[in-house]
Amino acid sequence: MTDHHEGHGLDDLVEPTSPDPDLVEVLTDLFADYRATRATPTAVVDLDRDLWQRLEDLGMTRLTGTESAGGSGGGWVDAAALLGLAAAAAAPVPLAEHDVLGGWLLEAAGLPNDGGLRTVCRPDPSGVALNVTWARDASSIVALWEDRDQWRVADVPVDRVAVDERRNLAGEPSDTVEFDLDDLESGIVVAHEIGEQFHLRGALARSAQVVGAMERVVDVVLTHVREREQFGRPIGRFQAVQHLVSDIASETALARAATDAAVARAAASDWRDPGMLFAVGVAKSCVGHAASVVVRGSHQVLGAIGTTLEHELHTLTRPILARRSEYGSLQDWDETLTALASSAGHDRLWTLVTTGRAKPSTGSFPPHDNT
Amino acid sequence: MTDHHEGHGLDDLVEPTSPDPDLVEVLTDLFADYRATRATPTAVVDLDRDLWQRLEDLGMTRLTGTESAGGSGGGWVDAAALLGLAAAAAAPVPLAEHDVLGGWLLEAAGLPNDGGLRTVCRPDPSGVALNVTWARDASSIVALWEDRDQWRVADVPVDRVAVDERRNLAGEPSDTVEFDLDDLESGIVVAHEIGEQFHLRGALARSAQVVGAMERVVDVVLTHVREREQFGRPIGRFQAVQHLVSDIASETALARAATDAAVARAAASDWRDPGMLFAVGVAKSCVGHAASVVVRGSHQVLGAIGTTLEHELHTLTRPILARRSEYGSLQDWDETLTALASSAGHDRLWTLVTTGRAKPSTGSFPPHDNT
Amino acid sequence: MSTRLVPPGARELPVLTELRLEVRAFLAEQVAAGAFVPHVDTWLTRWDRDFTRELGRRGWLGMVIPTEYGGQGRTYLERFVVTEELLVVGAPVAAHWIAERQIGPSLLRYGTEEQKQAFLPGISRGEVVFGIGMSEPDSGSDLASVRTRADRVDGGWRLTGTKVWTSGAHEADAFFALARSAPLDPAHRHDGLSQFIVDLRAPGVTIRPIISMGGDHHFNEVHLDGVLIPDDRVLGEIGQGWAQVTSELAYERSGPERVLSTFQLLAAAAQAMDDGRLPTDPGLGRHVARLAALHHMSFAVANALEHHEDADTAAAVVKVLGTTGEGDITDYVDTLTASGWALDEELDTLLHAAILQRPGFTLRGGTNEILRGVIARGLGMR
Amino acid sequence: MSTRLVPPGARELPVLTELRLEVRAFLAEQVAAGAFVPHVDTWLTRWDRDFTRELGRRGWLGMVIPTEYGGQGRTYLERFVVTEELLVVGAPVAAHWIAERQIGPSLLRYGTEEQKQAFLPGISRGEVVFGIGMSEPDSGSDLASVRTRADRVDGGWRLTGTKVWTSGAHEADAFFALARSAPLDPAHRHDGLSQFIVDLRAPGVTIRPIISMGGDHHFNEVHLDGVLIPDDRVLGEIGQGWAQVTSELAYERSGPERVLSTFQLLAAAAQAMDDGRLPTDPGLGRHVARLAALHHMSFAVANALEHHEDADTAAAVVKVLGTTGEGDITDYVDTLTASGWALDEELDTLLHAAILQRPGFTLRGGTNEILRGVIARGLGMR
Repeated sequence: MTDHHEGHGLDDLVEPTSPDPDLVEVLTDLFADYRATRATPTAVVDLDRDLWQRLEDLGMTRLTGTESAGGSGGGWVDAAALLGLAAAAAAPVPLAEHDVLGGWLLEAAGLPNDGGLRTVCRPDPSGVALNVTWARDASSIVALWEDRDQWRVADVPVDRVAVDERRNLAGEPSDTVEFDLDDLESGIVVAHEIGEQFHLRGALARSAQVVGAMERVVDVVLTHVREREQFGRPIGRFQAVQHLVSDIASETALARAATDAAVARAAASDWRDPGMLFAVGVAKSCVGHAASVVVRGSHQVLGAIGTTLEHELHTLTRPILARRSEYGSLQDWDETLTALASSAGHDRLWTLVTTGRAKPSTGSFPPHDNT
Repeated sequence: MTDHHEGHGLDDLVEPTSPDPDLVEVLTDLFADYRATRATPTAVVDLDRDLWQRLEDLGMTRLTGTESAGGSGGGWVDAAALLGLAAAAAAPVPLAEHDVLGGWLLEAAGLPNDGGLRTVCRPDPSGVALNVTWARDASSIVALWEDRDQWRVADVPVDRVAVDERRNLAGEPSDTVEFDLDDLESGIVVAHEIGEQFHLRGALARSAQVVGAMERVVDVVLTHVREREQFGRPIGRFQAVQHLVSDIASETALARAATDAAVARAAASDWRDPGMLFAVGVAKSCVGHAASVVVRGSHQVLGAIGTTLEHELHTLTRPILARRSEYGSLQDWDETLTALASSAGHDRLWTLVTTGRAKPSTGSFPPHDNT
Repeated sequence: MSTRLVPPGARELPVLTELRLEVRAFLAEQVAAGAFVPHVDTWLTRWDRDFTRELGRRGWLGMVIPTEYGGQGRTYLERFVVTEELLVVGAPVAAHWIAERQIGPSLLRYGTEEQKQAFLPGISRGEVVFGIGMSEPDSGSDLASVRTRADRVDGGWRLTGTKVWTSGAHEADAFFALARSAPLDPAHRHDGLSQFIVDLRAPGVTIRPIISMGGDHHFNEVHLDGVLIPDDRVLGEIGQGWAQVTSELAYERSGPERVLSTFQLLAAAAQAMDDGRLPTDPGLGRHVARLAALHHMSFAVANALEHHEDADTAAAVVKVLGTTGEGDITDYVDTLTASGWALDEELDTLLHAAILQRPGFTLRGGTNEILRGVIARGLGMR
Repeated sequence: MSTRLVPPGARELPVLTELRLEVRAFLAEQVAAGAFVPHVDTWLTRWDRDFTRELGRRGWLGMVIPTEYGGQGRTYLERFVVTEELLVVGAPVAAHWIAERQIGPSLLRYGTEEQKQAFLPGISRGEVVFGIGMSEPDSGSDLASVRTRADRVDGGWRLTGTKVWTSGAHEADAFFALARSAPLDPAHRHDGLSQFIVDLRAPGVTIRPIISMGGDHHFNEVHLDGVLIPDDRVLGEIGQGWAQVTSELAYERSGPERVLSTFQLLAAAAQAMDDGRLPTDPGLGRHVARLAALHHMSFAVANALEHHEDADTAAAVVKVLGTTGEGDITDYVDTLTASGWALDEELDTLLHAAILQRPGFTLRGGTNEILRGVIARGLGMR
């Protein structure tokens, strides 16, 4: 519209935050192929080692690792894209656990990474960790635990832990793991912010996965409403269906905006921005509430056919609900945001919204960055 | 369907809980006439003394008073019908304050009732009461206050109080009243349950008013969607509008069911049923949440025309919102119900739902009544 | 007076309450004895023919069936309270649900004397298990589009077609099938439909499971390959199928199973809040209030039906609000709960089952989109 | 890749943030000095020509108008942050809102050189106040049904008809009127419409107030009784009115005024929760999160528009979610609040104003029902 920028050029004002298009293309092809060749959906979901191998061959299983540590040196923007595309394909692979969380913890602790499949958890003081996704499939488990005001990281071979096999709502392995306390106590002490960031990184990784799956749900719904006929016309022609689908797509778009903003902030500051707690909370809250609308609405539109085992829909909706409640329930995150907002109060609520913090930064982080 | 009741007859099983049909007919005619002859709506609403006189002539302003005290001896079922029909006509008359609450308090305290217009309030320890509807119009104000574990009732002539004139969201008088503490301290001590019941009676009276107004909103909406045309047909033919209206009407019906059930329980037990707190809470919660749907949905359907001063709609929606937040906010009541439900716990939640109490009654009240 | 969508309420008197408490006491004993584990959505998912027969022995089946047909000859109101008590405790009631709710009343209304004698006593004892065959692969909400064909043959009809979403067909003895006994007339789509009583063991019947997203088998495809239906197994009149199936909708739609499918989850959440395992939150009170109001509304509809009053619109209101509420309870507890089974294994089990069943709540028995249209029609909008 | 309804986001860089902070500091001074009292929905309800002129003096009006027409020649992104800051603080911005949002861009796109010279400098200084005349008594959401007639006369057109819901017409200098310059062709309802620049002081113009339910006067009926519009006050092309008015919808629908109208109420509620005057409740966090996400989404749309990308569907998404959220905030605070002004007089004032304004949020600029249809179209459903 305005062809006369007499002040600043656009590049001074904003920075795009999109993932590497080549990466997206490679992954889109890979997962399209995966989707086209995979087996019929099942209620119980197991690790797909063939797919894992293909991802490993492309460097995707170590995407965020530094190159010196054998990783591909990707940032959070690319990692979030990978997580989202994999989730959209309902790909049963532990990308978040192995690379984004596990690999990061190993690097933070200066521990070697042999590339063997990892998962992560935070055992309680008795050495027990619940709901450890893919534990049974891992070669070793990266544990983060708090020990007298210090955070420690240990990389414990799976044959040194007791794994009680369980499954989550998505039918995925989500095991109870019991560590030997000696293995934890001999863990490497890491910086305090590692312990604090773990929960945020986990929450944002889950948000990226849920958004990716929701975007695929939108596509599944759109295909259905174009093809399915009732009362002599495609159901997408009914106003009630249009409004349901519009709501599903809009909530997904809002969740995407919130997640992308948090990812961009994380990428720009390498997670050092003090506004990350708010930014991740916004993503987790919007994603979580969107999940309610998207899961209910999509099943409503798809009707009975969408509740059958053989249909793709539940391979998306079940993980959506399982993951939106990981790394904090929706209620937990809304309470966190409530605490941030009420302590910001009337005069600094907007500052909180735009910067993620209610007070001007006092740290070394540039005060105007990431607003 | 079943023409072979070999067990109990229907009369043994249920008791209808409808108001006196003659009363309903008289009131319906009266308010239809009022509606047909009243002036154009205004933003500020004042007491209609002519209407009050007509109601007085019919014995409606003392409907619930005992006949010995000069009342008409009506019960809560009839009183709720009167409140609802008056609210549906947006009639600016203090029926709840004057009769259902004020008259009742005077009788409970054994104080004379000269029939002069009353309102009610619960002043705080400094003698100040906020949000006293119709105070400026009353000849005297019935105050209920707690004084060292005792409840007292005083009937204070309005010329002995300071009235700071204010208006509520509905544009009605909703004044701040400051009492002389001497007037309160010389009040009559009443039974403890009077103090406890006041809040419940107020809340249920408000619920009956809000439901009555919401039922009128449904009619206003239905008339509009039949008459208003867009894109060449009545807007009621659009599925989106049908669903909005369906939701409005359904929520109103649910609020009606909850309110009627509480009123029936109050009437059957003369408010002595220990389940009244739950029953009133259910009514207040359902009415309050319905109000959100009904007010938003009705304005959405009516469009811009419904936001104009001259339109009837706001004479209903503004009081609906003003009254749903009186005698406790919606959140307050939901919290009360949460406390009741969580203390009932898993095994007695259903008993709470059906009887209003989580434990079997220990008092003199028949244990099987009012289930 | 204003538009009244739902009939006036009525107060339950002690006689009904005593029945309620009698059933409640029996069920508490059964739970204590481990006869069943309380669960959600048990009217679809929990089959137990022994339990069903025990209910029959106690006189809690066939309650509205006259005694001359082996029933109890009692009222819809009495059946209502029994039904509520069975549902809130999450008892295994699927085996008799369809027969008790729809088949019995339909047979009473449309069945021949011989049909009544043939089926009603067994239904009342909980020994004859029925299903219902209405939906078809392409019919969805558009029931008039059914394509199962009934061809006239000597002494009866031959049914050919496929029914889907037949809950419990693999366990049931028979089902009612809606079929087209005359070719479709696009101008009168509801004409030419008829109901047939189909023996599910008859030659030509093939039952294939439809596995649900959670891996469970509740639904089936029932293929009818020229199944012979003798004339005495036509239900009601040939060509009147549409009127017959729609006349029972108020019974199907307003029952407590449209409100209480997730009651056990709500109760577990209340307990968890009391124990501090879930955060105290006003949402619990809100959901309990809605459920209590729906209990009153559903009872009011039962009372109207008992009095032979029209309640189709009211039934649609109960179903829309009730089934939405069942799902709201599920989503609510889910949002309060962090993933992980060990917070509370009972709660997690109920929650996961409720999540997996939830899509069906607002679809089965008429989708909520269709029902909001029914309500709009009841309001005079269409 | 999946259907992308909303363009990718972008990170705001320090240069924009500095502008933001500059505006914020100025507004804080103004509030401290009592120049205005923060309020809700001020872009419709708070007129202050002095304040508007002061913004003009500071270079915060006409931001996207080129300097040769007296504007600032800056970007939509810069205007976006200025707009956000003005709205969140609840500043009195109604006097310039329509001109700044719609009139300026329309003149730039469709106006003649003479029209641009005539109006844009005054708009940029905040001295020329514009309204918009689209709706008519019977048009509602069906804008193509407008009946105001433009009759060709010597040297111009005569407009006859009635426009309603014209906000601020009683304060404004001129408005854009959409009128029918050719008779309605039912097969091509969008043809034959044209836009005219109407001097509101011209002979034949009568302005009558429409009083809102709260007793306020924001809207007007504007009667046009053969008002003469000279040829040089036709906007764009005769017959192209429909295309012209719809082309600006992305600008009108995605702006921060579709998100932030009740921000002051949300901020007051946050304060009240902190002070213990409202109960602490996770709903606050939820609403803050949605608002923050909408801030990002609305910014993404502004960025797309700056890059000349199509964003009509995205704008509809922002408006549906944003205006619903504005109302949700209102209802949320209302449900937390017991009636009574003295809980917090500021909160109560904001709450009551928000309640009275709320019906308009989801109606003005295209109802949310219409917009969900627009979104469905964007998704390829119609």
